[in-house]
Amino acid sequence: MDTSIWRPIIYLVCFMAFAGLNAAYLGWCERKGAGRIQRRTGPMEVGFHGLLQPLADGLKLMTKQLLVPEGVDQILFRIAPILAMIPALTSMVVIPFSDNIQGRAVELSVLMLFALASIGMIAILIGGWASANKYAVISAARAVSQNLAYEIPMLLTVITIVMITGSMNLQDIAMDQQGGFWHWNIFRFDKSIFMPVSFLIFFICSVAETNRAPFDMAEAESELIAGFMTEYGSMGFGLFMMGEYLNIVVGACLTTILFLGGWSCPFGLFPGVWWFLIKIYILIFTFIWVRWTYPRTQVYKLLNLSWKILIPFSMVNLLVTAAFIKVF
Amino acid sequence: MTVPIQCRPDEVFVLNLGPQHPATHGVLRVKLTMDGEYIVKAEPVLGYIHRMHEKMAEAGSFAQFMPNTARMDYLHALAYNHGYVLAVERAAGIEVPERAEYIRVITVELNRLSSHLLWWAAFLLDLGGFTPLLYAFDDRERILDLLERITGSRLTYCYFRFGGVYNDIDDEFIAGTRDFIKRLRSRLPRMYHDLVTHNIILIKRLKDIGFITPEQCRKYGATGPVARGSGINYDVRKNEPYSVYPEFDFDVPVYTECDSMARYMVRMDEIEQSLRIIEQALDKLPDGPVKAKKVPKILKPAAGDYYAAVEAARGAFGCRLVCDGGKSAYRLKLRSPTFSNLSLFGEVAEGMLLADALAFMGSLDLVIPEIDR
Amino acid sequence: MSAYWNDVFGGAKSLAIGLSITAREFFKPVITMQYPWEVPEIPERYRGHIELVKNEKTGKPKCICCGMCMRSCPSGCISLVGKKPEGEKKKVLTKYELDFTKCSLCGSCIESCNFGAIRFSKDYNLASTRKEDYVFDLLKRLEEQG
Amino acid sequence: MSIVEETRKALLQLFPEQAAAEAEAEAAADAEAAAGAEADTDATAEDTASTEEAGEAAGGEETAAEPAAPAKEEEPAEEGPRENGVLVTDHAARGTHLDVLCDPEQVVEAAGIMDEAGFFLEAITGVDWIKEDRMEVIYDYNQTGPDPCRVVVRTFIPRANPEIPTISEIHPGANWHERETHDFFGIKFQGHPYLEPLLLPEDADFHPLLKDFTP
Repeated sequence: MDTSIWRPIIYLVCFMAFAGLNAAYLGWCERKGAGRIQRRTGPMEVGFHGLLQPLADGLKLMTKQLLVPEGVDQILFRIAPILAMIPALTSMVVIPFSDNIQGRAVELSVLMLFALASIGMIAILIGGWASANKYAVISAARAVSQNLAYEIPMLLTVITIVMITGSMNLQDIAMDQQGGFWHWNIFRFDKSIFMPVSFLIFFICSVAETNRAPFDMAEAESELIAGFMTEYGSMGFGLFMMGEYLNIVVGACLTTILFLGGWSCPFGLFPGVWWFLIKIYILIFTFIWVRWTYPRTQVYKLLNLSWKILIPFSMVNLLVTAAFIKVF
Repeated sequence: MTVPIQCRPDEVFVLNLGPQHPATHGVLRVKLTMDGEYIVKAEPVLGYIHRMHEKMAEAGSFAQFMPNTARMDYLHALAYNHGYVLAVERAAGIEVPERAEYIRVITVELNRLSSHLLWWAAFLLDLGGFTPLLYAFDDRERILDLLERITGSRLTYCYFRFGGVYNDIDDEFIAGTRDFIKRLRSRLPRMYHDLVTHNIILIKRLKDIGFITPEQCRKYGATGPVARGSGINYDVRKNEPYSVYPEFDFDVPVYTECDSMARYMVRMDEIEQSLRIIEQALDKLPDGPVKAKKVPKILKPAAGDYYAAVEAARGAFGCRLVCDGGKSAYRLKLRSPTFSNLSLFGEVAEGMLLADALAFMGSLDLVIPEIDR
Repeated sequence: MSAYWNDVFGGAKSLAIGLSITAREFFKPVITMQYPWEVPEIPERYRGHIELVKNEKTGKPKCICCGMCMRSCPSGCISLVGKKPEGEKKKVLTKYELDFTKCSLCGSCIESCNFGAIRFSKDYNLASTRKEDYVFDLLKRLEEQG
Repeated sequence: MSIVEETRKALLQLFPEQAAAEAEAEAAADAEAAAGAEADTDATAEDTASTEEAGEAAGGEETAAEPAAPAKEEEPAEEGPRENGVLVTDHAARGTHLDVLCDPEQVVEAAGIMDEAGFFLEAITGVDWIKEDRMEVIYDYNQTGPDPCRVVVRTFIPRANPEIPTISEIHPGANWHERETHDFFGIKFQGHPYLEPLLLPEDADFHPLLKDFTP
């Protein structure tokens, strides 16, 4: 049987289901997590412990009218939410969940992921600009400057990894870290002594890239109402939200693959997709945990952090890695 | 950090912050002329919740105005109760029994605590931190429960009466208050200071933001924590003592940094001072009646004008009562502290970033119904 | 330069402390109440809207229709009518209405009443979309209470 | 010298007549005291210095003497029209320390004196005395020193033409207070930079705190 047709279709269905489920239920997880941190219960009414809440929310959003205010750019206004969702979904294709679960093995998958991530930023820009709302425009401008600032340290740390592995294929990077946790890039002190710092930088950058608190300058509900989402209602808003959660999933996957050994077991036993899932959900929980702990930063403080701390640190790490690889 | 503003007239735009905006805590509208994210000019527009309380005071008897006082500064309602009651008592020459004075001080300080806790929570919300809000509400809820037990209401208290208080406090209230003091003391360092005050993000957002010089404070008549954050040691409770405040040993926290962080710290320190006052008041609480005996049902103070000031959570609240010998106030002027505190917003916010201006606004601790009255 | 390193390390430490606090709270029990399923205890002095008090002996309201409550109310939300039935000395209450839309629950009426004929109720579940629902006929309410 | 005395002296600049009368009385009292107690001291030296020293010397005595004085002074003030001047009031009874009555033109000067003395403006308010057909404008001043001193400056303006100069240039905080007073009483503050309704709607042409206002 020729698997070349079926394989993509099966994967497409599975990945779509995975992505959709995550997008819907991460909202529930976030609300539950926030509730626990704040010593509340979170959603409780719809279904057992509010498990059907995402369905109810989805139903509500879908049955609402998609309001397109007067004076907005008709086409761009409608495109933006879709554009926020699609790249995040597409990113799923190249992520290796396990040594044999991967939508499509792309040789330059790291580059592809970052290219797609930038489109997400453009969606925010378009959405904010097309809304013809001053808050939305400010938000769009903030999102762009923030994303530009954070892609640099992020890419610098990725270059470090690529130098260590010698490949831009996520599958290769993950394979390279098989075995116990001492093989993971985060603890590879033989390549560079600053790898944990590098991991931290990458994690901070992925929080910033996904516009999550404390870097949610673009959304900033106490300053900009809801930023680029101000004028969106119904599923337009829903797609933005889903896109945000998917971006978190992608960010967690990427962090796991680049630093935490992908699907490998910390003790070198039974590697498999479950380890991968455990790792990404721990990371996602950290995203939620961080969001509900800190106040929001401010645009200039954020850029200062990027340019004055993260970029120099990742530069140093890059040089140290290069030196280590050359020497040893 | 100072960033020069480059502004060509054709590049500015007007941003209406409010009247419905999450950061304005009610219905304040600020007309901002912006150059990008920098504010060129800020003009607060008031009056969205103006109810003309001062006219209402002229319409009814003195006692009938009592419930209105709680509806101005709904977060520190008892201070407004207190200010009004003091003014009328001064006009009618009513002596208040000592126990009633102590109960007044205890409840006012409890109310001040709840006001400061709510400010803290809402301020963190302005800065994007959600969780502290719930932690502060946990504590605040206990104050509300305590006050509800004795006053009967949770927010807009109408507890004070001319010559005393509505009814007496009981042992359960005293025990509950002592428990609460213990609880808040144990929670302050960790849940408030470690989680938030020492947080680098918060420090970076508040330090050196929103400078108010002492001279500006004076020129605009700013009082309360805003003035104390600018190094002005002024607290009506100390400088012009009323009620039984001279009996208590407490400090007035003053910070000279003049920035938002200083105002934040003043309020955080005031929480501790209020706890001290309540503790001492509970220790010294005398026995006796809680209401003066011969208070006529219909008050007819002698003609003339009378002034009474109290320290509300947001600054000096003044009550100017003009009487013409009738049974209602001829004119009642309510001097609300935030009205003056907000009036310097326009001058200070010039040249600020939008995000900083909102943090600065939060540090002023605005209660809009109090400004508009 | 030392300020820079202070910021980096001190800042990182403060952030870690913050995370440790919220993590600890995460595992502590919930302190809220699931409201419609659990109902808080209402304190004795709770101020709901006012209601009439019954004279235990006669079963009639204690009110003697002096109208003090009506006069003391700051917003004029009480209206009462008393009639003198033939052959009796005292007035009998025939109508006692409270316009709750104006009431601010200050308790002036209760304080002004020298006969203890009105008190605060414990009702707080009041919701309606119609204004007329908030004109309470307290006499009827008293009868319903039995 | 206490802050109340100092401020009182500063405010007396507004009222040369009262100042002169007081200086005279003080000089007389001083001379009497000097004559009584130290008859052999050089009286001429005392006299020449009196213009400067009278107030200071009086400061100590007056704090004791004044609380009694307003009781005498105030009673007639309620009945007959009060003279312009500075009055020391009993804080326990009134809540203020100094009570100044001046002409409408003098409020700016008074504001300047208060500003120099380090006072801040607490509030401005009007009172509509409809029976006397005039309006009162009250300025509350306060200061943040360790000793309390509240000063109230009041002035009367005709009800038909309520105009008074603005003090918003001296106390920027007065800007809003004056706008508010204009809202409520229709008092026009001449020279005010932006006398638009503050608390009332933009198009409000009524003044609710006037006694003859009917909604």
